[in-house]
Amino acid sequence: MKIPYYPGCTLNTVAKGFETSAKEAALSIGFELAEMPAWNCCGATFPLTPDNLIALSAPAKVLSSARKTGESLTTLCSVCYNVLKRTNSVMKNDREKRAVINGFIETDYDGSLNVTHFLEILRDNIGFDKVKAAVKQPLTGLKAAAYYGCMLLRPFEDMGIDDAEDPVVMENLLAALGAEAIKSPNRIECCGAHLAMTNEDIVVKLSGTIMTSAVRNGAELIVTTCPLCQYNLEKSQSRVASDTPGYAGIPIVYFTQMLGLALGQDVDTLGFDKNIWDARPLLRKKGIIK
Amino acid sequence: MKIKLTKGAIENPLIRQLERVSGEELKRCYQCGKCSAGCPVTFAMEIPPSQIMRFLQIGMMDDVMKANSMWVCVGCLQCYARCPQSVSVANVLEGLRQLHLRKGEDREQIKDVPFPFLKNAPQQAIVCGFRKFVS
Amino acid sequence: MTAHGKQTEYQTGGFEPKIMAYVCNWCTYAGADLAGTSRMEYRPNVRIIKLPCTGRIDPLFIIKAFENGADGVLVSGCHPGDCHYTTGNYHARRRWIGFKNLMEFTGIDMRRLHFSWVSASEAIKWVDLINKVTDEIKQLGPFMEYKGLKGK
Amino acid sequence: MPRIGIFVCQCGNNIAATVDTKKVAEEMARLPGVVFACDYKFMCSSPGQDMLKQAIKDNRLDKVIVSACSPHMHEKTFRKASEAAGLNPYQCEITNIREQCSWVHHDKTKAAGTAKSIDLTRMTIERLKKNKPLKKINIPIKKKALVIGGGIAGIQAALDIAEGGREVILVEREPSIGGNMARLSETFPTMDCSQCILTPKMVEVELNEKITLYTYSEIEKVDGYIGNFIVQIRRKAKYVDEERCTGCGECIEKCPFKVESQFEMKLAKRKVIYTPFPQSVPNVPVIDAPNCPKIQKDKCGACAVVCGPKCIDFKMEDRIITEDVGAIIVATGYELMPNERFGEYGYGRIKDVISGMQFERLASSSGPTGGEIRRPSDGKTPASVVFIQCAGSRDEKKGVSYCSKVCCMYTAKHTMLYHHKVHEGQSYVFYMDIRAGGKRYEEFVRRAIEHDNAMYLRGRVSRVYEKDGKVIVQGADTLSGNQVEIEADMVVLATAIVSRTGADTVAQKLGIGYDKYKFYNEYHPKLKPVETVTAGIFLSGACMGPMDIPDSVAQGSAAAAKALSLFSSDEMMREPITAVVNKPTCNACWDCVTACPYSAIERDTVKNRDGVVVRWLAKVNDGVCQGCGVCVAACRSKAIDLKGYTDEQVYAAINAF
Ligand SMILES: Cc1cc2nc3c(=O)[nH]c(=O)nc-3n(C[C@H](O)[C@H](O)[C@H](O)COP(=O)(O)OP(=O)(O)OC[C@H]3O[C@@H](n4cnc5c(N)ncnc54)[C@H](O)[C@@H]3O)c2cc1C
Ligand SMILES: Cc1cc2nc3c(=O)[nH]c(=O)nc-3n(C[C@H](O)[C@H](O)[C@H](O)COP(=O)(O)OP(=O)(O)OC[C@H]3O[C@@H](n4cnc5c(N)ncnc54)[C@H](O)[C@@H]3O)c2cc1C
Ligand code: SF4
Ligand code: SF4
Ligand code: SF4
Ligand code: SF4
Ligand code: SF4
Ligand code: SF4
Ligand code: SF4
Ligand code: SF4
Repeated sequence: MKIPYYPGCTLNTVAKGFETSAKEAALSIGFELAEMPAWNCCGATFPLTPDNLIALSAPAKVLSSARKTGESLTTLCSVCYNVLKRTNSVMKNDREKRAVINGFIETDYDGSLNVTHFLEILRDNIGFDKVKAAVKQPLTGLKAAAYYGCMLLRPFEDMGIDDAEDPVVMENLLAALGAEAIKSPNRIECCGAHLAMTNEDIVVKLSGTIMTSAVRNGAELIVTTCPLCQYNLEKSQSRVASDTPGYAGIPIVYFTQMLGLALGQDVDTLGFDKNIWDARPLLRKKGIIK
Repeated sequence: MKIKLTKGAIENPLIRQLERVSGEELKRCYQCGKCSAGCPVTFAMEIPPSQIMRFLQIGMMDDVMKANSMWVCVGCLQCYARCPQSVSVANVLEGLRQLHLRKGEDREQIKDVPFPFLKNAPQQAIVCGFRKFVS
Repeated sequence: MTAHGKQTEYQTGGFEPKIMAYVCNWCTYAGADLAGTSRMEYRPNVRIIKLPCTGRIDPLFIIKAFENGADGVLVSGCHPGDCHYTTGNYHARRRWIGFKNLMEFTGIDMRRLHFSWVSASEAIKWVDLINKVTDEIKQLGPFMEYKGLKGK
Repeated sequence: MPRIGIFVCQCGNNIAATVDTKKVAEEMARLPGVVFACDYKFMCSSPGQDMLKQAIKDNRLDKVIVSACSPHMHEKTFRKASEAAGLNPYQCEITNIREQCSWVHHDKTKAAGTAKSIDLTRMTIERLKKNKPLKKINIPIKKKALVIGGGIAGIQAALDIAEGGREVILVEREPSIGGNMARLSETFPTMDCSQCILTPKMVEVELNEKITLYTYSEIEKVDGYIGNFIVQIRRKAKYVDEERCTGCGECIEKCPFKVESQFEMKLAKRKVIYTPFPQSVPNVPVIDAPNCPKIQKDKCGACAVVCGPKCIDFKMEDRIITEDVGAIIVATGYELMPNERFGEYGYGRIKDVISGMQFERLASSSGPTGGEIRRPSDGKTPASVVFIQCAGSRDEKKGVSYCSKVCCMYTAKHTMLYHHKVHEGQSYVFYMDIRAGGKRYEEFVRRAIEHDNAMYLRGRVSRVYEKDGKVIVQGADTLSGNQVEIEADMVVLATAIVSRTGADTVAQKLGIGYDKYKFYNEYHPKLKPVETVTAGIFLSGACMGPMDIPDSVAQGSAAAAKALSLFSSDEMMREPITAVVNKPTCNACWDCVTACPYSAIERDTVKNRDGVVVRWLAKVNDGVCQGCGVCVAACRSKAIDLKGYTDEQVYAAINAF
């Protein structure tokens, strides 16, 4: 089975490990993430002012071209997911805007694509029980905290992937992979997002809360779905460590990396080396990898 | 501070424009403060989210336009997610940014963005940052 | 009809329309009474028929009024949600939707037909309404299409 | 030919100033059927009425018209006078030539006023020609009331009616009466102990001979109309013979199984055979059948063994009984919104986040902690408690848009109770507005703040989460403009008050209206606050919307007074303005049935001699019909008409336009 897939700008470059691990993992449960033929950047942020239709034309173009070859489109990155899914709902529900945007990009897209996140594919199409059955290397003994951030969950009306205040999808996945899922209360809070460009202090503070809270709740590793979250958390590690007594840092990995590992992929193909903070020593200590 | 309220000030055309641009009806905010309570960057804002709403309700557009609030908002939508009145302060703040940007008043000069950031950060951060700070 | 002819005599302003008003007993009739007790003044062209509720109004009443020489017809009752009989005026409203088509079909200019809500306390609204409706129908001139239909 | 008399009133100068009344009379005298016409200075005066009566007799009039003021003013007067002179009162009609003519057309030449008065009177004459004599409707009244719901509102209503000397049936769904008030610890604004003031009333209900109490029962079906309701009541199987049970409680003692107690808001367990609380009325246990292994799979039976009088019967079944009553009072009260709906407050996930009602149980001396404030997670006395008001109320997005009205007050009460019991503790209250509009209510809240050390913070809470055994509350204090964070030991949510689950089904059975929140609608929010659109059915208490105890009691008494005033006569008279079906033309399309706002039209059958149904047709229930005429306009076969406003009458008036 082939599942049409939109990589987005980041997965093709700095977050390569995210993509390769996902593709490999998909193969081991029997389907292929097939990159859509021609795509452009989604714009990386959904315009919050409803009159800003120009900003919707990029994601609409992605959707429109994906629709030409299929009925669904899946993403890995939370931000792409957010932008594409919200744009899609505008294209589906707002006749006037749809007309204008289609005019800009010279198509007649109607919002009929089904935009999903890879997590949804795993949960709803494959089923976590099947994932569990396919596990070759259970992540036994690993205390992993899921970090959701904002874009996967909010606004709930549009995203609806899970309960916006108490999501469980990643915890359930981690549990299926054999890990001990740690719930930290701050897992739905923002990492600082694009403020990385201008206000590093804020990013350090926000990311710091997320990481220290996970550690306090017993986590040994944080699992994310977004390259920007991953970047912000990792980048803040050293400053947080110097501000927080007793905090020594924690690896931040993509959920697909853990998935790939559990499904028995070679650890070297999963891009752990691309993460700033290497998770491999921990995994070795836990006996998950050699 | 004493604020002199007049009908003219309350009906500031720029504020009406903001309502159009943001798509948010400022009057719906009943000042419960839940947005300020949950916003992760309230601590860094010169005017916290609920007060932004209040200032705009009483016509204090100048103060709002000068404050850093719109630039430190991370767009996390926590304010909207929990607002009992379904007001999106995030939209209002983006509207305020747009009012600046559409006049060409950029928050950030591309040349000032540190090179290591451009080199290492995920593309999405750069694209998003430019969209939020540069016209 | 005698009075119709005579009534036009006292006014020098030319055509004086005759307007039939179907009103409900509880809201509009009482509102019109209030205009009276408050000694407000309005155009004398309207003749009221009181019904318990606008929901009692059969669309045929309206056609019959035109047949009998009305130049305009007004229907008024309680505001939505205020109906004395809880939902009678909703029924009336729903009925009008279908009725509109019928009216157009029978060749009655919809501008001769007015619907309004006047509550028991809205004397001023009643006065303004009658004046407005009278003036508008005056502008339209007499309704000739149905004259002579009666008695057939 | 009818013999019609016309009486044109001058009303002193009120009419005569702009209407030539003499001319009106003269013009009318010319119309066929009019045998008498005059004008007169004051028709409603005694001489005026006498003149009317005399004229009726002298001229053998069979129909009369008084062209005078609004019928809302003197219709009754002149109909009475006509009746005195031997006419059927409905052969007297009024033309309104004052409020709708002389007073609004100030033309001094009298031309406009006179012309309009002539038109209007003529229209009335033609209408009157078609009038039929009508008879007021007599409805016999069964002087017995049914009260549905045994909370404080229903208890009050039942007691008042019984004291008024009438019989009452009180139907309560739960095994005991008492309702939500039975759960409360102490009550604002006077801080009396809820049980202490409620229990005597509950006992009174049990002892009062006029009151028949059916607990563990529900309304199955309601038929009939004011004065004559027929009610079917389902008496759910208690598996305990109420008559024989002595209330010794041995059975409860011996029952080996426990489940969560609804009464204790899940803070404690109860046995499978149980009374909801120790002071239950009646003090007869019931078996919670779905949880009893004996009933489910014939295992156990311990209770039956120990019961001295042998009143336990595992084979007992529901029974339906029928009662005839003249009035019904609905007092089914309220529920609380599920707090789980607000993920940000963590209720259901964080043990030490509780609801206001749970706090009542903690504070109640008969509650699971004996009145000590101890938090659920570890039983420790909380050193700090955060109260969050408007949890679910005034929240259009995830909750309800209305204000629950009592929670500002009970939160203030909670801070006091907490301070009285935990002197060193600190309470915090997040509020949006303090709604304390009632006698001594504002003073009560001030007392909480000034004497009982409650720290009030104006703002909402955005998130509650656990950290190191504490409950972290993240809120805002909008008055200082800051975000605030409190490390609390316990959080109490002032949960929104909502209507009972299934309130709509009950309303449909009764034929009463409800709003979009399923609270029952009063007939008029100000002037008929305990009546419903269905005559003979009254409301009281929180089933109409959030309400505190004083209001619930006042309404219980008000509804009782309404029932008693209905019972004060043997029958009631109603205006005969009702719909009537013309049997031959009705084709049973039921358009009228769906249109009628009062469910006054029934589907009736015609049977042949062998009792076989030969056809269906609509039948109007005179007791229920309010005379709106909606059905008449709805009927496409013109098979239903409204007495007093028949098609014939209306068309006659139109034709005389
Ligand atoms: C936490 C909290 C604290 C409060 N504290 C105070 C206070 O201090 N002072 C104060 O004045 N008010 C207080 N109140 C308000 C008070 O509880 C209500 O005013 C009062 O209980 C309303 O009484 P009621 O009889 O209308 O309704 P309820 O108490 O709800 O009684 C309704 C009864 O009807 C029964 N019933 C429901 N449906 C049916 C049916 N279909 N058939 C048969 N029976 C049915 C129910 O079982 C129940 O027994 C408080 C409320 C809350 C939530
Ligand atoms: C500005 C204002 C606006 C309001 N608007 C609203 C509103 O919109 N909606 C609403 O629901 N409520 C409103 N109210 C409240 C409303 O006015 C009262 O609820 C209501 O009038 C109370 O009626 P009452 O019969 O108890 O008292 P009152 O109206 O005061 O009637 C008492 C009567 O008793 C007579 N009386 C007094 N003493 C004696 C005596 N010793 N012997 C004989 N007769 C005596 C008085 O002359 C008076 O006629 C408003 C109140 C105010 C002040
Ligand atoms: S949460 Fe909504 S209503 Fe409350 S202060 Fe913020 S914007 Fe206003
Ligand atoms: S979107 Fe902006 S204002 Fe709203 S909570 Fe997030 S950071 Fe605060
Ligand atoms: S009957 Fe009416 S119009 Fe005639 S005198 Fe009496 S009040 Fe005036
Ligand atoms: S039979 Fe049922 S109610 Fe009786 S003791 Fe056993 S479990 Fe309890
Ligand atoms: S043991 Fe028998 S008599 Fe005693 S309470 Fe139980 S059922 Fe009633
Ligand atoms: S009574 Fe107070 S706490 Fe309750 S909903 Fe109203 S304002 Fe909120
Ligand atoms: S007149 Fe009104 S209340 Fe009576 S039966 Fe007809 S619709 Fe029902
Ligand atoms: S609408 Fe007319 S025809 Fe139909 S059931 Fe009613 S009375 Fe009979």
